[in-house]
Amino acid sequence: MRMYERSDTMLELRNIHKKFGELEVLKGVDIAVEKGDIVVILGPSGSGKTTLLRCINFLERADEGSLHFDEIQTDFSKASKKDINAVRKKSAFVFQNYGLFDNKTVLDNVTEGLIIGRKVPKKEAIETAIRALEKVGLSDRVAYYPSQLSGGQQQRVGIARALAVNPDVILFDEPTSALDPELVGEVLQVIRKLAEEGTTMVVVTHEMTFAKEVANRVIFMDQGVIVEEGPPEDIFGNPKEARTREFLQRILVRV
Amino acid sequence: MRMYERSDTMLELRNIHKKFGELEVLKGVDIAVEKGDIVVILGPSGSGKTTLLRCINFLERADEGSLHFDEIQTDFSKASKKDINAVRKKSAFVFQNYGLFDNKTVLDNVTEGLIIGRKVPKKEAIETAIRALEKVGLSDRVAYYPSQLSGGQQQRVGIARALAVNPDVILFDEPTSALDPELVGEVLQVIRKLAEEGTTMVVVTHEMTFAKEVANRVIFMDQGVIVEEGPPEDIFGNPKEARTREFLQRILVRV
Amino acid sequence: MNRPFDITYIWKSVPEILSGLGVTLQFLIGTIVIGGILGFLATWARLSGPKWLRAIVHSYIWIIRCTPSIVMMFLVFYGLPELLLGVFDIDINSWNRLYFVIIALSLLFSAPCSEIMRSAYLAVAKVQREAALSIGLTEAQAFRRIVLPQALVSALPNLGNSFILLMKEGALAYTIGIVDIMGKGQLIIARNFGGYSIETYIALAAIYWLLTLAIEKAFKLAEDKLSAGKQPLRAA
Amino acid sequence: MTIDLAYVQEILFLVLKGIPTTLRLTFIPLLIALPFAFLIAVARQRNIKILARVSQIYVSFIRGTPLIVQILVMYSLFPSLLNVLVRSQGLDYDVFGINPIYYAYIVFTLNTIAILSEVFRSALETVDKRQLEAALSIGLLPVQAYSRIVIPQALVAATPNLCNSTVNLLKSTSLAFLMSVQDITAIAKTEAAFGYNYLESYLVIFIVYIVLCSLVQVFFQLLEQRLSLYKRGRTVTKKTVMEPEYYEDVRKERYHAGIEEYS
Amino acid sequence: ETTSEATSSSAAETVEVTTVTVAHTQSSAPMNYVDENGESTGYEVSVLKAIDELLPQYEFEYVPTSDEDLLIGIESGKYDVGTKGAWYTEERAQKFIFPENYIGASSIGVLIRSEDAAEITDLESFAAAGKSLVPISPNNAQYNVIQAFNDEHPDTPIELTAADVFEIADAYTWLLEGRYDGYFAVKTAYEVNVLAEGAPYSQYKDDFSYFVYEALPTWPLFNKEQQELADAYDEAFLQLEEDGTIDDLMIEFLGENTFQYVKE
Ligand SMILES: Nc1ncnc2c1ncn2[C@@H]1O[C@H](COP(=O)(O)OP(=O)(O)OP(=O)(O)O)[C@@H](O)[C@H]1O
Ligand SMILES: Nc1ncnc2c1ncn2[C@@H]1O[C@H](COP(=O)(O)OP(=O)(O)OP(=O)(O)O)[C@@H](O)[C@H]1O
Ligand SMILES: [Mg+2]
Ligand SMILES: [Mg+2]
Repeated sequence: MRMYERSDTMLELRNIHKKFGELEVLKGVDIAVEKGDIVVILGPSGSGKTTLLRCINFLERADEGSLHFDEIQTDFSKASKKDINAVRKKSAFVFQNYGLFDNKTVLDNVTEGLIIGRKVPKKEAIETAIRALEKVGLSDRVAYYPSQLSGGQQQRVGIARALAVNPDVILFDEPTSALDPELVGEVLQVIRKLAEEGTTMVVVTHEMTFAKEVANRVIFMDQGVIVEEGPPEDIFGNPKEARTREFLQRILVRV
Repeated sequence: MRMYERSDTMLELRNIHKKFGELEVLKGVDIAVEKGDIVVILGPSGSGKTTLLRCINFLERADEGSLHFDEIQTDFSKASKKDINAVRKKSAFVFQNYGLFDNKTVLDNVTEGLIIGRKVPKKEAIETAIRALEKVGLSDRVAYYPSQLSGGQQQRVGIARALAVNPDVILFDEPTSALDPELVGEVLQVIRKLAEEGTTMVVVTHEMTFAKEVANRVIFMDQGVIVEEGPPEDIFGNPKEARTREFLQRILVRV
Repeated sequence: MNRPFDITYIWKSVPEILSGLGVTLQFLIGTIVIGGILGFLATWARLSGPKWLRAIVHSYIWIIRCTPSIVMMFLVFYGLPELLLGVFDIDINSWNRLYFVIIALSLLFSAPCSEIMRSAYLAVAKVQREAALSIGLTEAQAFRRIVLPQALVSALPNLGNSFILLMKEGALAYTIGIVDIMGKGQLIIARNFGGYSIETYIALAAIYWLLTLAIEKAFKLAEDKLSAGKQPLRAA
Repeated sequence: MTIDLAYVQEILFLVLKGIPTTLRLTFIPLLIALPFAFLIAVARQRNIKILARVSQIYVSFIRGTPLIVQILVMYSLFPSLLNVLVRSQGLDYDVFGINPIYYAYIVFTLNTIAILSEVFRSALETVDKRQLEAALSIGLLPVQAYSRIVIPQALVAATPNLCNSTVNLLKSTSLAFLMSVQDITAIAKTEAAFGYNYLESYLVIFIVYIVLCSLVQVFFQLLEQRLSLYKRGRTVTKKTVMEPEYYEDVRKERYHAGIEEYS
Repeated sequence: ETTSEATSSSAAETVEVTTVTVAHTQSSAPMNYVDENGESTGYEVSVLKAIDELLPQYEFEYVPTSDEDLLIGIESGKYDVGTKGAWYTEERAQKFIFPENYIGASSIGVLIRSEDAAEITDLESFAAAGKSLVPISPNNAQYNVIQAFNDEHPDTPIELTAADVFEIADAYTWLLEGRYDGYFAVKTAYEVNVLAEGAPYSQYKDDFSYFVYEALPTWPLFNKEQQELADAYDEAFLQLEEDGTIDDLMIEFLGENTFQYVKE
């Protein structure tokens, strides 16, 4: 377990509520993430993990709650266009379903955020993009379209796309679900290295090994609330809540 | 490790070749699967696993090779519409990307293959569907559309949809990638039970635990060819090929 | 059949018909530009404008789609100058009639055009826009770079329909005395007291078909370019 | 310039008689065209060799030639040809007695097929290939996969364009007057000619088209709402979550049959 | 006197010149049409041109357009006067000023097959034989003639079909193949399409026969405000009739003076 130097809070959510129709998916969630932290969110299917990440990036508008993101401080009900754009500029999202641009090649998928979003000169953007693609082992697929890639390849392009824009915060939604164990290990290395360089990361994952090895804080969610949180050794070694224990038990038995 | 009574060959592929443009993705693959077998296919990302499954179901037309499926015996280059329909009627596919019908509710996704594909009376179909959905823990989401489901929920609907039609062969493409370990365990139970009832299954997965616990034969693929195959205890315990060892090593270190 | 047919007349009528080509192209291009912009603004307003604006735009599209083109032509040709004169004291009676044709056609074109754009926009998967936003593109950039090119793929065939229909709207121009290629053809036939009408119409049809083929070719190129990376819906 | 309201009323009543003709001229070609247009769209989309090529030429030709020319061919030349044929067969059929509305049907149908085939082609572009694959994989035949999965999804994008085409067709049926068919425009124009009450006539035509086109638009709007339900995802209420009717029915019956194994 | 002023060109500069917008239909040869060079011409237009020459206080500007636009335009004042081969009705007289003198006469003749010529010599015999007529546009004077005929002969009406006729010579073929029995044709059209040397239907000239029924007077229509202009027209027209200009123009465009067929 590593401890990175902590400066101050990078990302803080207070009392997030989100309903879809009558269904309350997030029921008052609080999270605070320090700069350089790797926070892993665990929880059963449908517990609201993806919705939470989407709210941070304003892809979903939370009904209630406040957000503090670097210098930006706002209320979800009031957030202005400017705030939203600022948050998005400083963060990147790796989608559970990859979400690649269907009409762009692998390379263009990665350079898009650089050239258009951040006005990086084209040549430099391509270099950065290729470096990011190399990190995930895909530099031989630059000219392919997403529809010509295997599941794991698409997922890795999604990761490379997020890395390339060098954001302050990366939100990962199950970034290794389609990857074979070899690649999971590689992505894990990449994430660790990013953290060392000061990038803050929130990772939703079902891979316990991944969680154990990479997180410096683990949050366990169920049914729209945070059941328990703490350093991984506490959560995995000595969970306090019955629900957490139950969830972990089944895994530990199997692994 | 279980051994089920074996009657005869359920599915046999000979010398499958498949090119996308210049890229040869399958370079002569042979597989034979007995009735009631659970064959697990392992392999790094991009090795051709998905393509192989797609060829079996004629979603991709192999360039070369022959297929033997129950009584159907045909050549890929020659397969008639009738053969193709027959193969599809007897099999089901669980997609890596879930592939739910966007315009149908969860329940309708599952009943579709029964009512329309197999002319099961509506009431009976609904009962079957609900039973299948209960097996994957989703009977409370029957009226939702896929766009309203979490990733794991979508994946489970995909599984339920395949189970419901009660096919002779189910082709699973990473059926647990979006599932938390609790659910992985449950799906594993379901698959085991199906095998006992005589359903043949081919499972592509990256979950080694899953492979170890459920397979009675493991195939390791790389770069479009089968590198090694055998019972799981051989493959995991005593791999013969260097490539297999290398692949497994990294995992075993981590798990 | 005892129908006289003089094949050489087809050739003979071509030069005069072609002298109307300039008018046809002018109102075609003018309408596509102005009507296209109007349609685009209407789409934008309907999809992301404030509620009151959406209601207004919706009614606008609704009414325009109900309006027969001849009625629109007269509303613009007679109503608009009155309106501008009465309200703003601007006299546009001396304008070139072609402008009135372009205005009338632009209004008529804007409504279906906006519906084409709306349906195409809605057909692009939500996640495409989201992904673009998540890597720091603004809404406008996400739209222009990611959503629009994909939406165009499905909009193009419908736009093609509209452009071709528009090109043939010469009859409308003819009602206020603007003579495009169709008008030229009719003048020729009238001068011949109906004689050689089949020959003249064959020449007309051939010219229109050639223009259509050119439009189709351009659309095909655009479609091929924009649908890069898209997997056609083809059963294996 | 004044509008004579009494006269407007008078024409309006006369014009109402033309509505059935206008509706027939719109909906008969539309209904006939739908399946053919769809077949052409599929053929072109899937690039079925000869069929795709032939349909492409057809679409281009029909779209590319002025309607008035097609009317000339269909109304003027075609019956003469037919007459010669009938005579040469020694038949005694009065070709010229055929109601010209049939020629109008043919012209409008041919045009509608061409236009709608492009509407459908573009709509098919919007459906993800995986949807078709999923349908095939659970044992639906290609026809079933199209009719149950692909078409309903394609229709969402097609509806606004179908509405455009229908409204356009409705308005362009007035050209049938060239073939002496008495639709609403024909009646209004004939009335207007006597006293030169063109303003009143066009006002009446406008009113009638507003009503007819509005009905068409309402229909397509409702259709679009219904078809795109799945996209917006209907609002989830307690009721839809907890007790969708069909689910409840099955549960109840199971309960009564004493086989309630799941609670 | 105005007339003397108008004719003497020396007085022209003392008169303030008013521009008059004259609308005319663009595709109703021989009465009004546009020639190869885009110039307005035809019998009625030519008469108006001649009148313009007699009226120094007016300067005529010609606008070729459609029937509908012409009527709406004159009524609304966009055009001061227009000519489209319009015939007189009470209803129309309420909307427009009809001058005292009609400008021309549209001769209505019927083209029939020669084989019927013995039996049919006028509309009455045509009607009695139960013959059918090629559809007519309600915009056309001929439509009115048949309506009037039917009103007078309620027992043997001629079947009258309205159609938005587009100008095509196919009616000749229709007669030959028996689709219809009679075609209301302007005489000039018949001459140009059938009788003339090298005409498209000249090889069938023996199969047709033509009789004139009557000529229907046609008027230019003036905007309600343009009484003064209408008066000036009347005066000038009489002058032209006197000096033979009208007759010359009739011969030039219509082949004969059709006023002779006008029934009072
Ligand atoms: N648009 C929507 N309308 C209605 N319900 C929705 C919608 N989106 C999500 N939900 C519901 O919200 C709940 C939480 O979804 P979410 O995607 O956040 O789960 P998750 O924790 O990411 O699960 P998984 O691990 O399976 O991806 C689910 O029960 C889902 O059905
Ligand atoms: N339509 C296509 N055109 C070109 N190349 C393709 C196409 N589809 C797949 N490929 C290539 O084929 C190879 C095998 O793909 P496949 O999807 O079978 O891999 P996989 O073994 O399933 O990988 P993963 O575990 O990542 O899902 C990949 O390298 C991919 O880039
Ligand atoms: Mg999720
Ligand atoms: Mg795969």
